[in-house]
Amino acid sequence: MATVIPFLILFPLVMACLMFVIRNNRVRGVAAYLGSVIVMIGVGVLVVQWFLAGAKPVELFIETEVADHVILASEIVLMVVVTCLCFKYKKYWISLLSIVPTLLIAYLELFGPEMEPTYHIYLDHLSILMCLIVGIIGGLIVIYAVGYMHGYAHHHSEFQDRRYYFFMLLFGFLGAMFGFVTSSSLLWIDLFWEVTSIISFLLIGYTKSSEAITNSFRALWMNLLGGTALAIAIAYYAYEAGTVTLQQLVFEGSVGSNIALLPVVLIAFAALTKSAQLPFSTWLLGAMVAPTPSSALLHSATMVKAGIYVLFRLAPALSGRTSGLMVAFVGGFTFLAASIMAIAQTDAKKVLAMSTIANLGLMVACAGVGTAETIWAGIFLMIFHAISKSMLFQDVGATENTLHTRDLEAFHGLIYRLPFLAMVQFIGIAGMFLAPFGMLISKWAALRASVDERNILLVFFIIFGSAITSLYWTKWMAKLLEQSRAPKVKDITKLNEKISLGIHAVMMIGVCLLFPLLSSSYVDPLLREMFGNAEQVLPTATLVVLIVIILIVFAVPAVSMAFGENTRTNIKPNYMNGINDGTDYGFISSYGEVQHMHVSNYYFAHVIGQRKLMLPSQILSTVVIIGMICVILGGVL
Amino acid sequence: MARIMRFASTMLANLFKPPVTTKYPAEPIDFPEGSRGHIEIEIDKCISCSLCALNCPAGAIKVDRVKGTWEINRMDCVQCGYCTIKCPKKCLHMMPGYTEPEKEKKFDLFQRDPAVMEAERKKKAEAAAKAAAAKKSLAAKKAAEAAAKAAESPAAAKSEPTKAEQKPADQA
Amino acid sequence: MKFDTARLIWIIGYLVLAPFIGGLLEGFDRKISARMQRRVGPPILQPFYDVQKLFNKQTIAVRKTQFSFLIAYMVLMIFTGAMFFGGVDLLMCFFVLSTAATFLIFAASVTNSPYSAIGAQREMIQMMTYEPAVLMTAVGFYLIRGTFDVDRIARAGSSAIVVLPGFFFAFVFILTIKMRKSPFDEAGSHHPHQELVKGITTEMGAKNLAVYTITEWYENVFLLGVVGLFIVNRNPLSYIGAIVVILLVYFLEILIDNASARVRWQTMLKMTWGVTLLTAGVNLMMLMLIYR
Amino acid sequence: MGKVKRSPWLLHYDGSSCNGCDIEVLATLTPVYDAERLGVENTGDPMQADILLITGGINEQNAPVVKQLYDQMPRPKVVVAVGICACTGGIFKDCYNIRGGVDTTIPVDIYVPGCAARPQSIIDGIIKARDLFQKRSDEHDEYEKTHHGGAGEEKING
Amino acid sequence: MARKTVVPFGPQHPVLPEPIHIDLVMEDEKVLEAVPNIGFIHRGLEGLADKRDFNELLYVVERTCGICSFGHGNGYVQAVEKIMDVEIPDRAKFLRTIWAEIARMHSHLLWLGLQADQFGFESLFYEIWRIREKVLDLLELTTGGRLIFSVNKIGGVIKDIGDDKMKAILTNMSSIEKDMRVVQKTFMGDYSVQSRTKGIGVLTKDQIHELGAVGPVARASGISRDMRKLGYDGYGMIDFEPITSVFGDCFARIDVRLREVFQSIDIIRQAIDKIPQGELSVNVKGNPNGEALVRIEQPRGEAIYYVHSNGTKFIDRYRNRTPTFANLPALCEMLKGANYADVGMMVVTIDPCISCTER
Amino acid sequence: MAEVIEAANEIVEVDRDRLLETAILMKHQGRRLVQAQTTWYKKSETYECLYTFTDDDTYDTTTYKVILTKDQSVPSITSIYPYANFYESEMTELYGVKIEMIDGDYHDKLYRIKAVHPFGPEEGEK
Ligand code: SF4
Ligand code: SF4
Ligand code: SF4
Ligand code: SF4
Ligand code: SF4
Ligand code: SF4
Ligand code: SF4
Ligand code: SF4
Repeated sequence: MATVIPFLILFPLVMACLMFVIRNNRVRGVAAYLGSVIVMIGVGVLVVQWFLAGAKPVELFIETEVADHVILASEIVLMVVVTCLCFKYKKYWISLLSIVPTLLIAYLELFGPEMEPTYHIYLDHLSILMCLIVGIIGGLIVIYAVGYMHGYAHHHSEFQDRRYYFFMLLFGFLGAMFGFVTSSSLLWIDLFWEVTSIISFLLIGYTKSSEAITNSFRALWMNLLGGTALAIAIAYYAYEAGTVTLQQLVFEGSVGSNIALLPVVLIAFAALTKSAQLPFSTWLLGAMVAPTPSSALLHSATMVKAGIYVLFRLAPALSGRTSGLMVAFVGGFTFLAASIMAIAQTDAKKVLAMSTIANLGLMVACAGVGTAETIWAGIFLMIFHAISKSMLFQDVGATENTLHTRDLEAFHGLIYRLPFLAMVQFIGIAGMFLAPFGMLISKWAALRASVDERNILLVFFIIFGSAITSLYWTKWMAKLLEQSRAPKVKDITKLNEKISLGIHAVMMIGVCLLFPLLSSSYVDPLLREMFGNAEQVLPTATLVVLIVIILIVFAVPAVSMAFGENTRTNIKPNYMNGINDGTDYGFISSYGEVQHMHVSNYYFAHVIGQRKLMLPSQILSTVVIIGMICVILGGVL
Repeated sequence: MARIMRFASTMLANLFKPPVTTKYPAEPIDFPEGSRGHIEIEIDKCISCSLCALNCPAGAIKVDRVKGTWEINRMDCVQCGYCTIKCPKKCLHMMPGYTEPEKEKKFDLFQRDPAVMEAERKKKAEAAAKAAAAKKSLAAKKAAEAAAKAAESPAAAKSEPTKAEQKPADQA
Repeated sequence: MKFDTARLIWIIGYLVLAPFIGGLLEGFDRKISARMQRRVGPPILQPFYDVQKLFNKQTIAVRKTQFSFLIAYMVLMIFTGAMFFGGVDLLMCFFVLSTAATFLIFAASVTNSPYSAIGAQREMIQMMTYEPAVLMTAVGFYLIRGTFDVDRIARAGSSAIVVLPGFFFAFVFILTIKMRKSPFDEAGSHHPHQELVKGITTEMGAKNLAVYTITEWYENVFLLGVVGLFIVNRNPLSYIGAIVVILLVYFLEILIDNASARVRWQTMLKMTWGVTLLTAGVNLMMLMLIYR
Repeated sequence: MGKVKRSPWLLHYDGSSCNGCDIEVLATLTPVYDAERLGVENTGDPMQADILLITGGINEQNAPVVKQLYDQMPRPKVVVAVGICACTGGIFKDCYNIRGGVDTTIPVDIYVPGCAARPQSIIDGIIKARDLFQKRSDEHDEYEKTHHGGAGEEKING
Repeated sequence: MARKTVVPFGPQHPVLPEPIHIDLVMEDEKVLEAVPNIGFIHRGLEGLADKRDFNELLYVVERTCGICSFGHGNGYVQAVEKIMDVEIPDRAKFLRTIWAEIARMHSHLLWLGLQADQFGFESLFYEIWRIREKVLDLLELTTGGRLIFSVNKIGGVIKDIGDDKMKAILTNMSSIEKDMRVVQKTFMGDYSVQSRTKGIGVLTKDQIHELGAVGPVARASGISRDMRKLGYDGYGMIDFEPITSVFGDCFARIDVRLREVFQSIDIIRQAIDKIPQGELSVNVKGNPNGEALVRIEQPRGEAIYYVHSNGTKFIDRYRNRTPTFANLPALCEMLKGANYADVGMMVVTIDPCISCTER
Repeated sequence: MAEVIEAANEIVEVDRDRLLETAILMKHQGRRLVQAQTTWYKKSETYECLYTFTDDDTYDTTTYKVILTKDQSVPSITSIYPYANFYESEMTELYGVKIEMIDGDYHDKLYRIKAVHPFGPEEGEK
């Protein structure tokens, strides 16, 4: 393990450089395939090794003199890069958000108190899970990206083709992510944190259009703000406690030590920015201008989960405290508000983004409550969300390449026009909210846990939020199924994209089927690790029922469709008040012409659109956050 | 002020009142006097003058002067009653009771008594002969007028009503 | 999960009897409505005649897939009921219920018909409207009984309605939506002469409509079963009480149906969420204080 | 083979009537005449209807509408022409825009005369129509039996 | 990509028995634009003036519409009488008034029922139509026809109402009045009804004026205009004031029509009280020659009858402009920005009668 | 005794050039357009177009009559009374009057009849 982890961190960096160097698209593509396969194998090896070692928490790298220096140097390099870019685009004040924390960390490292030597890498169930998500989904997305970016460069000739740069960032990101989830030292975490923020920033600005640049700087300052909070927390904690180990912090927090109070709040705050919780949700929406693979990878499947990961880690320290309440409130509220706003979105990617924010909110809320039950729910939310969102993003990207639009209304009757992509979308959406799939079970558990915790606000948030969630998903699915006259389009999705999508779909269904196994053999130990003891969350009876539902949901339409083929059915035209144009697709309008029939979904953009609701929700959540922090500070100081 | 379910008390009260539904078709309809249902003809009074047919706004009546028939298309008559006003002999009557729904269009044909018609024709012929004979004389003209007047009224009075025949609809 | 015979009997009872009970209830509904309107009304068995007629008609459809979705809707609906009467997790029942409803929406959406599609959109809004109250009901039971299991809830010492009056009210309130009764009959437009023609069922004819109707019967029996769950307890006598309450509730629904106009869906949404928060929400808050 | 006559569902279309017959059709459903006694339901949706009740004659613009509504109804079905206008064109048959009665466009099974047709008369018409409906249903069953198991779909029938 | 849906409304639509077609351009459920199309019921009956003499034409005119059949006949004979300079007997005038008001009650009750049915209040609809049957019974009793009476003729009327029938009318009026009070309470006081009608389809006084709307639609917006005040038939001898409301929404229109039902009852009572004995008609000789334009107040508002004749028995031109034709622009204006759920309400609220609109 | 409103009701001939002017005057006086119609008189071979305006307070009504030959056209008053478009569309579709610049014209698709100008000088099938 001691070799695999550095390999996982460094190999992608090497790949990144390689990507930058290779300017031949074909060669780079092959290299990218190889790289991602190797990353996946690496993760596999890590997991196997860890299991062979007994699947127990592992602590590594006590002495890391050299690495620490490298880390410090990298931080400063990053600072310089960010500052230069800020000056180039005349966003001077943002550079402060980079300079201040970096200098703070540098000062801490060079002149700060002597810290007792501890491990820097920590591997437990949670980190392994994160590694798996990053490795497998990340690898698949890279494979997908090779095909996707080909089409993208072709369609968007108005932008400079900088694929080498794009792949460099993707691989760089993978390395940083591995570093992030395995590190235990807060200093290391801080660096990787900053790296992911900046890569995200660069990817958002990939097209260099003015919109992209505005959005990327918005993402940058919000993430850097979180980074600043993180740096302050580290410095404070280092001075107060003389250590910068996350595990130590969590332990102290969970026993209620006063020293840990402030750092925990600040780190939680940082996590909220990273997970795009209100009031910081806008950056994630803006991030949708980036090419789809980066949306899939960074902005839904992995990077935003870094915040969740940190919160899960902090959960024992949050549970039952004001800080936990704050986090739970912000999460729950984000879940509700983002769900409402998702209804009004017509852009498929924006719907996905809103739903991502909403689901992250739910996970944040789970972490905020911080009991074994909610973490169980949160973990499953994370797994299902990662798979299905990555799948949906990729699918929407591929659909966009074929249809040249990602307006939901253009997805009318997609199931007849692009059967494969529509089917995958269908599975992905079903995974997000339909009964047998995991998201729903997680909601079930989250609801139960919040009742157990007597957190009435959260109960309301979940109940109303999930009611609303079903609206926009059902709407989308219905749109796919609607009958359409539009001609069948040629599916230009590349094989590699299809492979990635197919594996995702199989994973989705697989995880559903293996759900009970996963729960008992992996998540329960994880919870035991975190909370000492944890009983089984899901009763067996419910599990059995679940399996039956899965069978029904898949079998019945298939069987009845097979039967349907053999019955003689009279096909009648639609009901249109008796004035069809002779087909299902149009009618004679008032002016005596044929009017094409296209039934649009409901969006209510003027009532509950982002424009209307975003500002009030931001204000409300800001007030809550500031208020709660004041209360906590009042307790500390 | 607005109240929820304002109508509920009426509904509950209605529950204990008998329904107002008529029993039709189990019980016959009670038409009020003067109800406009269908046209009946006293065929023996008819003089085949065709005034009804000419004035019927729906064109439902056919009168054949030669055959002495009076025919009504039941599915054309709008029960306006104008023919009853126009008929000089007042032999058309608007009666209660509607024409039954049918699978075919329904025509009712009435035949005047041939004997009466014969008599009438004879009289007419006589009158015409007389008229022709006295064409140039003023007195003869007056006499012819008197004869024609006489021909109208007693002709129908004596004859038996002819049985109505149903003419099968032709729907080619 | 222990599969004792009692559960099996309940399940089989539901599978076999529900359509008859549902159909009969609808027959009574139509008869009582007619009498309220001072009409004679159709025979009690009219709903069965109608379904029989529908099965005897030529198979028609706008799209063949519609039938598949309707069958899925029916099977899931029946399964929901079977789960409920089989005594498993109540919250799961409700989740499956909404999955079933989703299939209904698909069945309506596969056509290109404006009315059917608008009906489907409205159905989604309806789902969104009643879902909180439904989930709330499950939460209420969980709070006082510590379990979602219908079986265990039904074997409690006292009737749940004693401590859950607010939840009961909220559930009866949304029953109007689920049963497609007048003030909230948004998606279906059960009585014709309204803007939606037949709403979600516009494109269903003959067998499709028959399947839909039978499924509605299953659904109604399930929903009334949930109403009964508020009443029943360990005492067998309570089952008689439950039947009485169910009939009362059903009568109340008929009365509401007949004594109110069909409101706009915006009004429905506001009213229902308001009522849910005010009754079930307040009830929940109080319970949380008590059951610390 | 069921007793389908107990559940005749109506579709009412106003061809070009003067409203007189329309409102009588409606009155037939209201408390005093209450056609629902006979199992009648006024659906407003051709897919669900068994009996097509047309009031008023056919003009240039509504002829295709009537034809289409008729086509959309599943077999077995019965057409009832209510009112003089629907039977023959009545008082308006000389109007330049009137083709004549309903039978100029689709086959009519029952003619209900009257201007306006009385509710009782319409009830008579419905009773006649549902007997016919039963007869056609039996024939339809025979047809289904003899043509059983055929795969594929019939095209929109004319 | 378009988020707009164009929904066809009519010709076969259950909301309205009559065929009218409107293209509704909608976003979500909000109507952005409404384009009407008429002609499904156009017969061209004005052209029959060439084929039916001026007496026969009366029966055609009465069948312009089965709801205000009496009004059409009345307007037409008034126009011809005006050309021929005929003054009809007072008894005939009062009889025409009584029939016109009973017909107005039947029409308003019909409309109230449809309106209730439109917002899904089926029981109220049935209740009103149950009451309406009493009115129809009266009509059949006095004229012989339930909807189309054919009692007018040029120069007077052809039927009398005997004293016993007058009494029957009075007793029936009392029972109708009692039943209608319950209906009025429900319409005016029920929450669900108000939630559907208040503030829906508002037209201000100025808008009404700009759009040329007539009848209860105009009166509900505060325009006190009622052609009966011109004193045709027996109205010159009867006390009444036009009924108005100020809100101009669907609720106000229901209110106005409800109160007009009671007003009709009142007018009928006054007329029965004041009716003189005398002849039913005067003898009219010759053919009309000249032109005249007559305005009368039908249940749906002001209707115009124009007759141009040339001294033969076939008149040159018969024309009527019916209230719905004048109210259609108001409907289109109302529909813009409306909620789809309210489209039916709005279509019904002008009490549309397409049959006479398209003739 | 109830008061009866004595209102004027007259028919006045007006030259077709002065139609718009008259309409503007009517609008100025706050009058409402009651109806517009036309007739083709075979005998005199002329169209007679009638425009009726009424005052809603006094009930005074004036009908202006414009006489046209078959080929003469008349300006549309839709710019002054927008809702006249139904009347004018009807006039063109059924009678074949030439009306210039109708705002919101249905272009002979208002009634969608098969006949061409059935009441006009030359009839025919489409
Ligand atoms: S639609 Fe796509 S492929 Fe076609 S030109 Fe535009 S960008 Fe290129
Ligand atoms: S299809 Fe459109 S969005 Fe997709 S890559 Fe091409 S241009 Fe861009
Ligand atoms: S009642 Fe009228 S329609 Fe019937 S035959 Fe007499 S005149 Fe003709
Ligand atoms: S008008 Fe009278 S007499 Fe003359 S043909 Fe007709 S029914 Fe006979
Ligand atoms: S034929 Fe003439 S009378 Fe008959 S419905 Fe048509 S328009 Fe009306
Ligand atoms: S038959 Fe008479 S009442 Fe019926 S539509 Fe024709 S004219 Fe009107
Ligand atoms: S369908 Fe309804 S709205 Fe239409 S006429 Fe019949 S009752 Fe009236
Ligand atoms: S407006 Fe016309 S169609 Fe309607 S009732 Fe009056 S006259 Fe009849």
